Amino acid sequence: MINKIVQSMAEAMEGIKDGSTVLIGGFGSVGQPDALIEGLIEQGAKDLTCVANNAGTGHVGLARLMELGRVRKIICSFPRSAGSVVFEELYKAGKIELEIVPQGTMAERMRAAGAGIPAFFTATGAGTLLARGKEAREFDGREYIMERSLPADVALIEAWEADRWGNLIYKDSGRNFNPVMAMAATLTIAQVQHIGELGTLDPEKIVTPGVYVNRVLQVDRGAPWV
Amino acid sequence: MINKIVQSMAEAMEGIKDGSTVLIGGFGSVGQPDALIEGLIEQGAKDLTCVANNAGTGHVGLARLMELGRVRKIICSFPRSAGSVVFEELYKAGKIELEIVPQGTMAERMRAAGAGIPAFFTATGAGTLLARGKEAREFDGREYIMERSLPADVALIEAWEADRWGNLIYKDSGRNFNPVMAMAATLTIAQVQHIGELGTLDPEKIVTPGVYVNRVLQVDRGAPWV
Amino acid sequence: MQPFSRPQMAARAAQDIPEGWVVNLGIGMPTAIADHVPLDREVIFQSENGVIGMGPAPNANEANPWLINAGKAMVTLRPGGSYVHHSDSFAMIRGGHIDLCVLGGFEVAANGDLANWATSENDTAPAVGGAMDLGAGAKRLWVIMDHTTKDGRPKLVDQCGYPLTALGTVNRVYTNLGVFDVVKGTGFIVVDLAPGVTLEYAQSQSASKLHTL
Amino acid sequence: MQPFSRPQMAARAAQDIPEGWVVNLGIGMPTAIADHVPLDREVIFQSENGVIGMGPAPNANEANPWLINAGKAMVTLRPGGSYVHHSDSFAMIRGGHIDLCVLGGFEVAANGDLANWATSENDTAPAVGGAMDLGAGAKRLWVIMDHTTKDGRPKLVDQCGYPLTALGTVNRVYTNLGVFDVVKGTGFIVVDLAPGVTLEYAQSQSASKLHTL
Repeated sequence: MINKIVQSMAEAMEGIKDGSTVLIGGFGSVGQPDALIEGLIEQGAKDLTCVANNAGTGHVGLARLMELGRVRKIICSFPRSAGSVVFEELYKAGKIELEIVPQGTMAERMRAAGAGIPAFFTATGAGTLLARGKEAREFDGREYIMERSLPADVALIEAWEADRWGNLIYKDSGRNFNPVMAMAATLTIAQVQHIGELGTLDPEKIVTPGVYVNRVLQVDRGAPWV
Repeated sequence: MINKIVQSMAEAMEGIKDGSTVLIGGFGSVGQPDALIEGLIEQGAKDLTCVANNAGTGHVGLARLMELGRVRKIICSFPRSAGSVVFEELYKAGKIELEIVPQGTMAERMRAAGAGIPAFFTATGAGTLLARGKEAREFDGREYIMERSLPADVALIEAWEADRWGNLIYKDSGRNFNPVMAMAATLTIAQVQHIGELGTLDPEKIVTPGVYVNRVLQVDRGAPWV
Repeated sequence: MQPFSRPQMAARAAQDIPEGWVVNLGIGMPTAIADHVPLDREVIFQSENGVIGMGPAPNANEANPWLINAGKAMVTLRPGGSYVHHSDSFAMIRGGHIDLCVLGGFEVAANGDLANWATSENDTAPAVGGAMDLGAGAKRLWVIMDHTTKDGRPKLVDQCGYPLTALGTVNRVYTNLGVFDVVKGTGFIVVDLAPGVTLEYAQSQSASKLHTL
Repeated sequence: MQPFSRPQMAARAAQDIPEGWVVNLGIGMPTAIADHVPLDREVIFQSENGVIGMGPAPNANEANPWLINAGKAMVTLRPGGSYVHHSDSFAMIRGGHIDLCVLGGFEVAANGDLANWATSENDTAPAVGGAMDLGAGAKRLWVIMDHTTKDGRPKLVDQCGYPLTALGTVNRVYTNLGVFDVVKGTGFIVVDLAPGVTLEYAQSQSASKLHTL
């Protein structure tokens, strides 16, 4: 019997190694795997490259992980949200590396990693500072730049409901980066509030087939807390 | 009020020009827009480039369109299905051009067209006859070939249910090429068996947002006939 | 002279959005435009985080923290709305399926260049978000911004001084002084001026020629 | 000597598929493998047309023409199954998420090359379908085929004569004579032989060295 549901946070986090690239889902607090980030803080892996839309806020979650000196590099589209105090301080002090990626390019680079595409061309960023060091090329009279895929060791994501095969259903705007991150990582760990018996999730509503999911942990409260 | 539902086949087919590239959805008979293909036959556009998984069977639908001499070129992954007699004959006589594309590359080239990606790299076909004339390039020690996007003028697709915004829900394996074709064409025309009031389609089940759909025609029987 | 107030600027832009367009509004001033589009004029508002067909902010009793826009504010979903994931959302944006994107701006140049993400080449950690995707991908790009900086420096320019967001894609600019089309080969063309604002005054506040038709 | 029958070949391959694998079976002989995997050993069968978690062919009274596999035959969906569109289906295939693909073959070479789509360089309209995507993308590629052609020509070869489908990706071959691993730098290694089939006989039917461990 396939059973991807794990019973403890320790089991969920097992084997995450120092030096890993870790994708962290969510957009704002929606679909952000708060419990799993706490679990990663507890687990202890360090020298991480984290990929998330923002660079953390306050002193919890991703910001806390950075504050503990566990993040070597962050790849994100929007490092300076209100409250990104930890990032700002570490960055000024030269203690964290930053790669800024346009939001759509970031999503597409992960989708590419999941889809076996090592590189693709996009008009986004062509001719801007973010094109520096990237191959530029003209197609049909327009300039594009080549972007590489962004594969990862681990994805921490949040969904609404799962079954033991790891199929995932999301809620409202809770999809955001989660389904593409699930595709891009070798080890995808999902936190969900609800677990349904196999066969009870509507096949037409499953956005992430269990094929992309390795472990599912049920948590009492998801993000945002409702 | 946005209303993409058209009342007649003539209205659905209006403006399709000679020389168009036409995407035709479906895999086997499932999700194949039989009524719209008949409509295109009736409409009269010629010198077409058709993109479909197969090269038509029997003497109906796409095969009929070819038999009438209206198809200049076919782009497909599997031209020789049982019953592709019309294609075979035209091809032997040098009366139709053929571009064979691996099935996944074909889908991805259309998705790329819809996603603003003019070209991408794939391992599929690298080192084979189908790599001839294509740029090859190594990434991380493996050889890939560059594939161009496949945009189109028109997509004829089939879905199960639509609303007046053009949102589409599919049935079972009826998705196949339809959602990517909807993204890749300038003019996307969908045939559906069912039309629901705006707001009655479950937002979590809408696979093709109406943004990608220009016209919806309700038909009595879809493909396959049930 | 009665320069447009911010709500007036938003209302002016809203007035120019026809029914049926798919529209993405940037964070800040652009977001306010939606409030000036009457609900019976069906405009499909899309948000980068995968919401298609957003409606107004919810009443207190229908608040749903799982449904937010790109500015992280709670919104509603209109009948006909749907959800996609981030890659599908940006496929829609980058693939040219958004009829209109409205962004804020630091500078707009006569050739349609937009600078709105970084204030200096030396700012090593600017936040780009989805601006470059939207700037390069939308069918039409409008910018809504004050005509000058707080210290009076013109924001309509011959060439952007700030790092670029997108090249040659701005079609129109809404400012407190008026509405200006950006036309390839010509530059800024005056479409409308705020009540009492003269062409001479608007020109004096601009660092690029304002043309009239 | 009792060479494997086709059902025996399929059963032998099925036996080697562990619970939990995501498996894509090519049209023809490979498809038959699924019938030999007991339903209580949960194997997730994926089909190119976007079906994940296929079950057996339906009874007459549950026949659903909207639910077919890549061979266009009606199938069922197991509890836990789901649907994706073609691009998402091939993202799964090409992105390395399929644990195993089993295809038919014209020839398999000692270096893992597979030829199974075109019988000649001059065949200008061969049908490739999803074979190249599967051949390049799956984590493991097994081939199930007769050991020789109908006229007795070996299909295990040092180098493929037919046009290639995929380069260096075949891991294992199931034939009527036995089971052979394909190992980089070594070539074919005998895993198993059909009852009464000697290594000498199998070698005589092969155009590449059969190694034993």
